[in-house]
Amino acid sequence: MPKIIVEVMPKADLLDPQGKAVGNSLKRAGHNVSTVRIGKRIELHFDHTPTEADLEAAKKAAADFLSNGVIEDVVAVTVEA
Amino acid sequence: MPKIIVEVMPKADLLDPQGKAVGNSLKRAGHNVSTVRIGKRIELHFDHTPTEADLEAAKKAAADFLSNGVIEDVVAVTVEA
Amino acid sequence: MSITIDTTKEAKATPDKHQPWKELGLKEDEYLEIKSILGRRPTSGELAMYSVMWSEHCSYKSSKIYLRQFGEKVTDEMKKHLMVGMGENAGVVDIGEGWAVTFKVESHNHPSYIEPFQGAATGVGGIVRDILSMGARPIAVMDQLRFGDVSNPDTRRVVDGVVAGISFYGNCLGLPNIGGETVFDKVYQGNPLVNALSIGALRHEDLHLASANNPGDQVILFGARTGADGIGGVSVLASETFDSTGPAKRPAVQVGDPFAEKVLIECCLELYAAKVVAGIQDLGGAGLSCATSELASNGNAGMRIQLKNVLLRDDSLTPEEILMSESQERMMAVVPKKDLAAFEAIVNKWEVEYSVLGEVIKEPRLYINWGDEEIVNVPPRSVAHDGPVYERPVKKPTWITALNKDTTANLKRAETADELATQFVEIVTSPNQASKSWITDQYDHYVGGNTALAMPDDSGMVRIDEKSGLGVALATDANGRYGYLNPYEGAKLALAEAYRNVAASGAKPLAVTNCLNFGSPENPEVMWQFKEATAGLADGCLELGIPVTGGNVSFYNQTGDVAIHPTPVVGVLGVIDNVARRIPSGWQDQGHNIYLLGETKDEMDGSVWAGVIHDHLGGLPPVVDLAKEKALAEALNAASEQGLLASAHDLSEGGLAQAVLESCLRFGVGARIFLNELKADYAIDDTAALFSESTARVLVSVGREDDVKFVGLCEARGIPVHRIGVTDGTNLEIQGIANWELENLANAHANTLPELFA
Amino acid sequence: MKIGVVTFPGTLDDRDAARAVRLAGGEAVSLWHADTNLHDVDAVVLPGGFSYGDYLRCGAIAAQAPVMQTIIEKANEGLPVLGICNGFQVLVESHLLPGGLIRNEHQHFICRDQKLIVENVDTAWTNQFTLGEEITIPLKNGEGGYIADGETLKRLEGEGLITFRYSEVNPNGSMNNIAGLRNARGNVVGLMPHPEHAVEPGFGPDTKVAMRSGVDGLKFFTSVLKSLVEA
Ligand SMILES: Nc1ncnc2c1ncn2[C@@H]1O[C@H](COP(=O)(O)OP(=O)(O)O)[C@@H](O)[C@H]1O
Ligand SMILES: [Mg+2]
Repeated sequence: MPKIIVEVMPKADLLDPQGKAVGNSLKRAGHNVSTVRIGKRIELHFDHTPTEADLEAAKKAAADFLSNGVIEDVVAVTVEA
Repeated sequence: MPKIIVEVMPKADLLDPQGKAVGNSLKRAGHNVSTVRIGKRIELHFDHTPTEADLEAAKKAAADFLSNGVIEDVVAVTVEA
Repeated sequence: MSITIDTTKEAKATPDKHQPWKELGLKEDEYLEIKSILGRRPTSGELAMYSVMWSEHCSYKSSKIYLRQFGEKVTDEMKKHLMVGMGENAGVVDIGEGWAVTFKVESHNHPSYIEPFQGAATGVGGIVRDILSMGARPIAVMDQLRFGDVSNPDTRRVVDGVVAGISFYGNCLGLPNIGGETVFDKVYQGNPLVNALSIGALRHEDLHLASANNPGDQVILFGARTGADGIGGVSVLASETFDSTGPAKRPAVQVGDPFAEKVLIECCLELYAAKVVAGIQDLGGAGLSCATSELASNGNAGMRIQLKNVLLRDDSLTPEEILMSESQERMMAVVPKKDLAAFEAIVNKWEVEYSVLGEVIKEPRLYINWGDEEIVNVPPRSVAHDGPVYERPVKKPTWITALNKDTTANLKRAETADELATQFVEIVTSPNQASKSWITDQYDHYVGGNTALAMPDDSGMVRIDEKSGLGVALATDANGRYGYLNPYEGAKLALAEAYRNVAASGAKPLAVTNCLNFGSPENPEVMWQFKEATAGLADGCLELGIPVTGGNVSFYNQTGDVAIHPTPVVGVLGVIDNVARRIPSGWQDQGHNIYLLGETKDEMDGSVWAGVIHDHLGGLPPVVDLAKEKALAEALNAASEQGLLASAHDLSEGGLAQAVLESCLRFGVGARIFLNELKADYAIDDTAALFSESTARVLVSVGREDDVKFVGLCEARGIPVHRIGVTDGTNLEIQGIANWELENLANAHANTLPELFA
Repeated sequence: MKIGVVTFPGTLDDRDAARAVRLAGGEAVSLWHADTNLHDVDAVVLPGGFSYGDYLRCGAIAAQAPVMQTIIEKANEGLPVLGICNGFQVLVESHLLPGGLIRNEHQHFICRDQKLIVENVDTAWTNQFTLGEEITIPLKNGEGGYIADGETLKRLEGEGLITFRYSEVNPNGSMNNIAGLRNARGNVVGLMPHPEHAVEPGFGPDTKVAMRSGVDGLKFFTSVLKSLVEA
């Protein structure tokens, strides 16, 4: 069944302590990453194929409830097969 | 600059208390979701356009370190523009 | 991206260039003053520095003239234990055996309303760095919280975020949370108060100060990298009301990383032990602007700083933004050149990043360059210490007379036993009187292995010396309702209650800190409340003989024209020679006698009873008599030293009813209470006996074998003492009124907050 | 007997664990995360805290530390290792113990005096307890929910590897009330609650006898000393 995926990341300007710790660890292990940022992938499952209305509702929930606009950005809300 | 995105989700048959709590809230607010699951979206940034080798290394890190195979699945490791 | 740099050269060349001083929160006369100090217009970097450092939050410009009395109304005796007084990052108190402690409470109110989790978390982080910068190992934290009405939907957002933020940051630092306050009142709806307190311990010889005075010493910034966090935070968040339009493109909030701070703490302690740090300052509000100017100003010296050496998280930051950034988990050290290698070895061990920004110079001038360009050239004192001082207009509110006349005299009192019993339950299960364990269970109070008392006991107590058992106790209090009725008495009442809490735990009160939460200083009526409260606190401290060692002022806690109640949070620190003799706040054994110490009067104005039962606030708060508080504290201390007390619990909000219930619930031991003699002796009714909030009272339990001795001790000291019951069984019986199974009361008391917020 | 206590960046209860070792009569040796050398210790404690901020997954970054590579190797050869809270999470992330630890079911950090049933006394760290004994030690965690797949749970139950179970209250939603586990050999034990906070009268959990007088945690440390003497 297709589902809706909401992706939320910490705002680019703000410290992401988790990403920092993981980035340092990857660098110690020899990876040549410059920065790591860690956000959320939220899967909304439905009993039916999500409709346009479900997607609209998800976008609203993503902005109002699933993310905190003061410190996070919603980077995508998409339907995934 | 393109980056590598690693997406990790809790295993489908295991408990996801955070997803459950968010799912209940959404339902209370009138959304008709059936289940919510919350995983991670990990962005690996580079100083250069990531190479095939970087992607291979990321896939390995995703499996060994960025996820814990006992409780999580890596659902995707992709290069994103 | 290229940045246009405003240099001192440019400033001289373009004297009339328009500058956004107003947007940065400066007043016109302040801007003109800056021009006259510099003999030219400031560069944009200088303007940024002056604007944050001269903000209310950093300069105390409206409060300074009143805070002075904390340093003036003191006797030599009071100063005896004071190693560092007001003005430093935190005061330092000698507690004997070569040990000293430093403690302070600070507000993070506005940021916690905007982003409760991070606001509260960084509030804890900030106060802990203050303590660390004195050379002390932080050993505990406390939190003083005021939220809006429980029925307002926004309250939940704030409560959830704030409690989780404090829990996250404090737990992750490994600092036990040993107490605090939680109050709900609609006056805090748009202005929740989030105050955080930290205490640290140090050996006398480890004292460090924020001072740079040796030319040639290296100025080093270490810890987290500098990013765009909280830029403008100081002026926009902490000093202006919310409707002001500040520069909003950069984030107004800061994000905390307790892990980075924990590492920074261990790293700093190792640096201190290696004696490689000549001066140290934490970076809090106003970031680098504050740290550089204060270090130089405190040392009567200057500095040459290369701003390009600051390690950045984000290369797009302008020099002004770097100067103002409030990125967390950073410290600035002044290190003699000869010690640089040792310094580097230690920070490298902890994988803490650092960079040398410049050096100390003899000339009392702060020069900051951006590459080859000079962007700041100022006298550091003018930035850090000689900011504006206001004597703001003060006006006694006209409404206060009517308010004080509107007493509880005509409120209906319970007439039957059933009514009293119902009121009893209603009061003890109301959100402010109910158990706070839903909150405090989210805080680690075990970490460190030295916590001798924590919630729900009257004060938090930690052992400092593992061999001798030497320890300290801390309690904080404030009652905004009392403060509203009479700010002078309100402040004294807060002091008296915190003092009594410390004494009840067996410790000897020694010193005071405070966080003064008020509305807008530009409102003369608020300024009057502030003036009264500070006078009350200073007078009270003088009377009790314990000095104020430091504190914090938070103004602009108001929404539109409506200010919060004056909420002066007062923290009292006590010392105890051996924590093994601490006293719990509840009865532990069956068959002990229960005594009420102190005098009960019919004082219902401002009480919980008036608030919960009648939604009433008017009249005058209970009379505070500090001589009596002192005598009571001395009696408790003597009794505790002789091991006579099985428990002691102070009476405060909710009166005897609340104290009896809490004493029962502490260890699940019941009691039979009789009020007849008390009522007869003081000519009061049941309502007053149960719910009056008369001060200078403590409820104790005493084993039969110590009875005679204990009563004798009280009588000899002139402390009124009434036997009002005996510990017994698993019920709470108040004779003639009610008989409850404790378990039922316990559940009701415990469930209020989870039912609202879980 | 020398018991190593590991400090990672972000470890919090290392000093408490060292105190517990001393109170039990052992010598505590501090081990640094970046050091592969175990300095000849006879056993190792991985204490509680938030190693590396608990970022990514609790214990995941610490499991990569140099000191852990030696500990994993030696543990497989029989070195007694106790993982407390974050230390338990490190053991799980190091695959010395099975399963995983996730966010508490109620989503909050919780600090409480927790009752446990001792389910297994044939390990280096539990031999001083009696089977079925109820003990009280502090619990404090945000991510203490034990999970494992059905197969693993079956194996844990079948082989008797569950060492402690929560009693009366399951504080974090752990499957089968699991509070602590052992490996097959019995030298590696991990649990979420904190025995090192119940070792000194005056600073432990309340008991019926007196406030803060609970010292049930001491037996973990006397157990390992005993097993070392007998080994
Ligand atoms: N926000 C909080 N954080 C920590 N401890 C708290 C908090 N709120 C209340 N407490 C604790 O709960 C107990 C009861 O609080 P309270 O009734 O306000 O005490 P008191 O009346 O003695 O000042 C005290 O031990 C206090 O320290
Ligand atoms: Mg009290």
